[in-house]
Amino acid sequence: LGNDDGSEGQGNDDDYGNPDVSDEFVFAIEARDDPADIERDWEPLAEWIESETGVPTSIDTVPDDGAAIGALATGQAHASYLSGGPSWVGWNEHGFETLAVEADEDGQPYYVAAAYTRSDTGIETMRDAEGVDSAHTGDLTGAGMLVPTAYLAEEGLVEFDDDDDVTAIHEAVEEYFGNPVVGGGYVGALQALSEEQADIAFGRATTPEEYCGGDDAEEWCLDLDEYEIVEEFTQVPSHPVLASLEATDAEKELLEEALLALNDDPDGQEILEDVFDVHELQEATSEEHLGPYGELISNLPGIEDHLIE
Amino acid sequence: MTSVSTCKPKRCCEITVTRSSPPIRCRGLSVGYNEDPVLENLSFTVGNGSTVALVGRSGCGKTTLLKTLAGILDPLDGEATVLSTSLPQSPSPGELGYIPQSLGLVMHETVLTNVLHGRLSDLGRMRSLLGRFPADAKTDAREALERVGLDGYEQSRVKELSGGQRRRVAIARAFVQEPRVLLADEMLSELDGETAQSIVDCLITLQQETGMSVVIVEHNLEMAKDISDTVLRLGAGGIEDRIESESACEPVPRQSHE
Amino acid sequence: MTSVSTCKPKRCCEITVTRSSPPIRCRGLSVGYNEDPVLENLSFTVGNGSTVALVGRSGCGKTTLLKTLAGILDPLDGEATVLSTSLPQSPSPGELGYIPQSLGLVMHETVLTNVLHGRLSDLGRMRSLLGRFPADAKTDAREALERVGLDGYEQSRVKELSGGQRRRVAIARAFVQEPRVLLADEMLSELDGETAQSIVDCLITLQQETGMSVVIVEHNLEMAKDISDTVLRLGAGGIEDRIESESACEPVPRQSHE
Amino acid sequence: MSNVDRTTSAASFRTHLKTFGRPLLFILVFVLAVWSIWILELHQTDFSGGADGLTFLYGAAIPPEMSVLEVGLRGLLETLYIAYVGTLFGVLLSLPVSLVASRNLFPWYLTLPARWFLAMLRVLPSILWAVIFVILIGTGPAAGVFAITLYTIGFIGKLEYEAFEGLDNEPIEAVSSLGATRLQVLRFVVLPQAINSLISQTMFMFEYNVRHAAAIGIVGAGGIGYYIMGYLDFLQYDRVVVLLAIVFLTVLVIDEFSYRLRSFFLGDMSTSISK
Amino acid sequence: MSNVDRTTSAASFRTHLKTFGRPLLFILVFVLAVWSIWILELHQTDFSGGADGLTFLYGAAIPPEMSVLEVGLRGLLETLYIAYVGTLFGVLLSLPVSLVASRNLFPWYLTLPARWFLAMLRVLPSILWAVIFVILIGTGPAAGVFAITLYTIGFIGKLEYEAFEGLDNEPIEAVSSLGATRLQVLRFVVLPQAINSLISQTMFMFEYNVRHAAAIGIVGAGGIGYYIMGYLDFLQYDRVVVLLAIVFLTVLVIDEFSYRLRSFFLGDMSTSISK
Ligand SMILES: Nc1ncnc2c1ncn2[C@@H]1O[C@H](COP(=O)(O)OP(=O)(O)OP(=O)(O)O)[C@@H](O)[C@H]1O
Ligand SMILES: Nc1ncnc2c1ncn2[C@@H]1O[C@H](COP(=O)(O)OP(=O)(O)OP(=O)(O)O)[C@@H](O)[C@H]1O
Ligand SMILES: [Mg+2]
Ligand SMILES: [Mg+2]
Repeated sequence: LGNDDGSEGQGNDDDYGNPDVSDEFVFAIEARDDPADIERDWEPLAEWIESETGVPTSIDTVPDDGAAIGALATGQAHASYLSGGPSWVGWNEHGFETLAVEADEDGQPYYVAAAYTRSDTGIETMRDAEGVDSAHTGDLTGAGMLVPTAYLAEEGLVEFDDDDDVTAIHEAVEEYFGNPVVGGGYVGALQALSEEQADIAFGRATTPEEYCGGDDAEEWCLDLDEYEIVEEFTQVPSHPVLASLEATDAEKELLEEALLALNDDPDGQEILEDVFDVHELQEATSEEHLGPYGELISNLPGIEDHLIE
Repeated sequence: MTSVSTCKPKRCCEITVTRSSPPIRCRGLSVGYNEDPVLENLSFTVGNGSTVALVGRSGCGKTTLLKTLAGILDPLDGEATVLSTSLPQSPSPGELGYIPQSLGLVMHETVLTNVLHGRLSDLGRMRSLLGRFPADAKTDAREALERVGLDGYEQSRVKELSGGQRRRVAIARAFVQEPRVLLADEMLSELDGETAQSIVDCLITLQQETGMSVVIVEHNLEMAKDISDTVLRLGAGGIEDRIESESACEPVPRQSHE
Repeated sequence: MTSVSTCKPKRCCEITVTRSSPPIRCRGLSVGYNEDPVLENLSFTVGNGSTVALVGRSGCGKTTLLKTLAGILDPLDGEATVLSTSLPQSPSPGELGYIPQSLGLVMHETVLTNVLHGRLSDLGRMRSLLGRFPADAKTDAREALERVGLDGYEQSRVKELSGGQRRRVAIARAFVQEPRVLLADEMLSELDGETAQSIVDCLITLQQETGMSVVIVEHNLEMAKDISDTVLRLGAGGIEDRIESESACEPVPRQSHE
Repeated sequence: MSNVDRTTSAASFRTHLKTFGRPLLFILVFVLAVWSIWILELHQTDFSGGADGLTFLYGAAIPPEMSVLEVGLRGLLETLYIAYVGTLFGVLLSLPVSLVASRNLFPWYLTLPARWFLAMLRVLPSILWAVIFVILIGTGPAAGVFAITLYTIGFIGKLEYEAFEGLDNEPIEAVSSLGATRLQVLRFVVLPQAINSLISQTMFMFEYNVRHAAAIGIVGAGGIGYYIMGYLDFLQYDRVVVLLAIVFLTVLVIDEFSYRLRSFFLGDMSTSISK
Repeated sequence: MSNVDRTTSAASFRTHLKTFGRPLLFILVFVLAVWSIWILELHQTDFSGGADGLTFLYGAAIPPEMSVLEVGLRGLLETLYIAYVGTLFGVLLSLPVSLVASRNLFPWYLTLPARWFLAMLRVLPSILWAVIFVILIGTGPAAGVFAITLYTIGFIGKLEYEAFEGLDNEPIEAVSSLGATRLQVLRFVVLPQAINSLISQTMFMFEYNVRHAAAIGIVGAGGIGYYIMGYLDFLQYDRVVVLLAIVFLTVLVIDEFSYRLRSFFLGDMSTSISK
């Protein structure tokens, strides 16, 4: 796609008119980790990329991962920003390249998936959690369901009735735990635990601190010392920005530069905080960033045969 | 299609009447749709056991008047009393019978079911919900169907009948009701002469048996004069002419309804 | 409601006929529903410009026969030719007119629209899709409405008309069509004597003007004899009786249609 | 009273609109469409990626992965049970409400609250009904059945009262003038007259509940909808295709059944032009 | 031919069923219901948590968080645009298909494929339609409009052909015997006769598309459905309640509008018993 109206000369590093670069960048975004994501204003990011690359940019929020990944695979979008789970599925299926990944204050491009409980429950290991009411961030979510189930399977605590079927995961959860509460994201699981609808919750190791640590703690929050980690399962990849298969090298380069430039600019820092809610963006390849996640959940039914392909 | 002459009418004799107040009395009645009067300032009474025939050009308002008397339309002005109830209130259930010009049958239901609709006032709330009619209502309905020459059609759907047969279903629905007042709107149209006569015979028999009062709309003037005590000719927005029929007999007050 | 006498019939003179083959010829025709014959082995012809009246008891099969001739029902047995087309094929559009006993009007559409349905054969595919009728069809429709005494009702919904008025809409729909064969099923029922007479006058005028052939179902035997050349009495599953009417005149072959 | 006033003013309004009403309405609909298309920038839609997209979809779904057939049939059975009970309860409960909501049968002070009630039931997304019932009675098929029951009431109740409002008045008025109570008119005239719509809508709703089984799936990984949604999440379109084919066949069977049932109640429905 | 055969055998079947048919049917429906309830173990449902659950829901939703009002209204507007165009396109395209699918209007070799086509459109979940159109034409409102258009065709097409099949045959047969072509009968008799159903179903579909805005939300964080689904995911019922209230009012407006529109085409619809 070239530019045909020939209006040039807006900025100095202006690639508008380069035959290898589309005349519009489209980001397909599906990020719902936090209630704040719902009304999140993506416009500053679009403006930033536009000013950095000189290519008009639009950011379309898509509430379904499948649509985002499909758009990326067919070139309807140039880049996507999804959470680690669906990103891994997309990469695994289509081999998308990673442009940048989120990292926290310590420069870690992952977070730790964990099980935590209230100190009054007496649960110390995952073995103790059998038959206990549980809180999951959502159905088939990474840290909330897939990772703990993979852990249980690895430890031999659950077995899958049907090796070929993703829904067996849900069934295994139903079987192992008492009355699973599913949904609500990280906060939802934390709240369910705090309000004693569940006695074990899954999410990030940092979840209690994130939502109940600051001054803006929710009223249902318990004191921080009343939450206890039961098990730190593994590192789960943070949200990556993936590039479309159809994107040209020139485009990928432009986008990558624009994204990484956020780190070194005060305005960029603000965008990182307001839009991505992270400390910085890092360079990484899909293999490095998403690969380990796949290894972890590869023993889950319905997912395995995709890895083999 | 065979035995339509189940009714043996005895004309002009012993029409017995219980009450003195006329079943229908209109004074200055205006009828019409949406505040537009079709007929204005109508005054007439229908005595106990007597028959009034309405005639008039097509579209003059005969049906409108009957619908008002039946409680379907509200009177626009004036007063009308039907069976001691003053419109727009309706008389007690089952006392008023109506054979609408447009029949008002449920087309894909059976003939028997439609006729039984004439006996809904027999049904309590529970039976209504279940849709079960008592046996005697069913017997009466079959009998009424026989009278109008439709025996054998009980289980047919009304929509699978001929025009004249459908009309006779509506007639049977009214007959099975044995109402105290019958409003019959062109009930003889679409019927051949013979069938029409047998229906008229039935009507008169019924009238003799029950002392029912009748308002009938009939285009055939001869027929109208024949069956009624009074013929009202409607037109130009009101009653144009009143013909007292000599052939009719005076209603005789009767002692008691057995 | 006023001027219904727009038609000035000249009875019994110069009925002109173009073709020699009779518009309707039935030989051994059986009609009925779902393989059950109602009338069997009917044989009759309707000549050019002549009128045949069907009479018979209610439910004997008059409507069934007309529906078969109109192409709505398939004949069960035998042969029937309508305008040189042998049933169950239908004759060329617009040549056959039908006034059904049950009217078949679209109730909540306007009178004018319903009458215009008689002129659908004038419309090409594009105009049909847009629903636009040519001006002359509209003029004719208004004229037909005037003839049946419904001027002023063009924009009324059919469901807001009286029974007789509705029937006249169906009549106007057939008249505006100027068909070569008209099947009229009880078109005079629900009409008062005067209106009925004016409709008959119109029918005869139209017949004189166009040489149209008519099959009419009519319960009033006098009326039937009066307007027809032949009266067929139907009953007992077939034709019971055939009355040649003396009052009718011989059709005279005409030269050309203007 | 005010009822009459309203009718009169409506009548005069209608007289004015009679000649211009329809064309005006069509123009309005058209202008609004153009305006919306403009706002949404639909005229600038780029169809150039379509061919690529189709190739992609074809590649993703074909050949179908037949191994899910068994799981799909099992899921279908569970879905049918839940949808059957939910639809049945929903339709039965919706009938009284929708009758009361019909403006040709009841006065406005009854129809309005009934309409509001149905609108309320309809407004809650089915997924929310499921959540609510999980909270009230716990996970398990019961929550699904109750969720379906409630949104079915709102959904079909609306279709029903609009069908009732479109009925021919003549039989209703005729039978009620004979002295039938309102209940009797409803039972003996309104319901039988509306039977085509009632059956059609009930079967449609049943079909909808079977198809819309995603919401059913939420209450336990039983129904076929759960599998469909699950495989969609993992982009396993070759499996989704098989599951959808099962639903497709079910829908065809329900459709045929709906026709048979209506013929049974209504008699022959064919006309001379269907040959 | 075979058509006649079918009719005859159906007729004799019906004669047999005439007396026993209805009770038998009701018994069947009832037995199936009991059977399903048994299988699903609905009779063992535990309602003891209900009161707690209600308290929880009340606490979660009340007091409503009014701050989302503005976002909700903005979302509603976007949703209305998309739903309007999608419904309009869908209804217009569905008409020809649903006419051809009506068994009282066309022979079986045309109705069957038309019915299959509509069933196919209906079977794909609306979310999948959205995925497909994002793949075909990209992210943005156009994908949503087309997704809505397609599932609307399948959805409303089915309701339409069942309404057509329930129409009074007399006018259809009368006008077609006058020599009208099939196209003319459809245009001048079938559509006008079905106008109550058509308007009712179109407005219902519009309402459905507005409510079911989850699928609409797919085209960008615009529609109100996006917000509802989003906040539902995070259990923020106090916000969801406000958004649903907005939808509720919209639904009421659409309902009133549907009634007005039908009165406009059909004339006065009130009866003597609605007083
Ligand atoms: N529903 C309606 N709304 C408005 N006007 C109506 C309605 N029904 C009938 N009318 C009008 O009221 C007048 C009287 O109609 P009505 O049905 O009472 O006539 P009728 O005397 O019974 O005629 P017919 O002998 O043809 O049945 C007619 O001019 C008709 O157009
Ligand atoms: N759709 C139908 N299906 C089956 N049988 C029918 C159907 N319509 C009419 N019949 C039956 O066919 C017979 C003839 O009906 P038809 O309508 O031809 O009578 P008709 O002579 O026109 O009577 P009328 O003078 O009452 O109109 C009747 O016995 C009737 O019950
Ligand atoms: Mg009348
Ligand atoms: Mg007849």
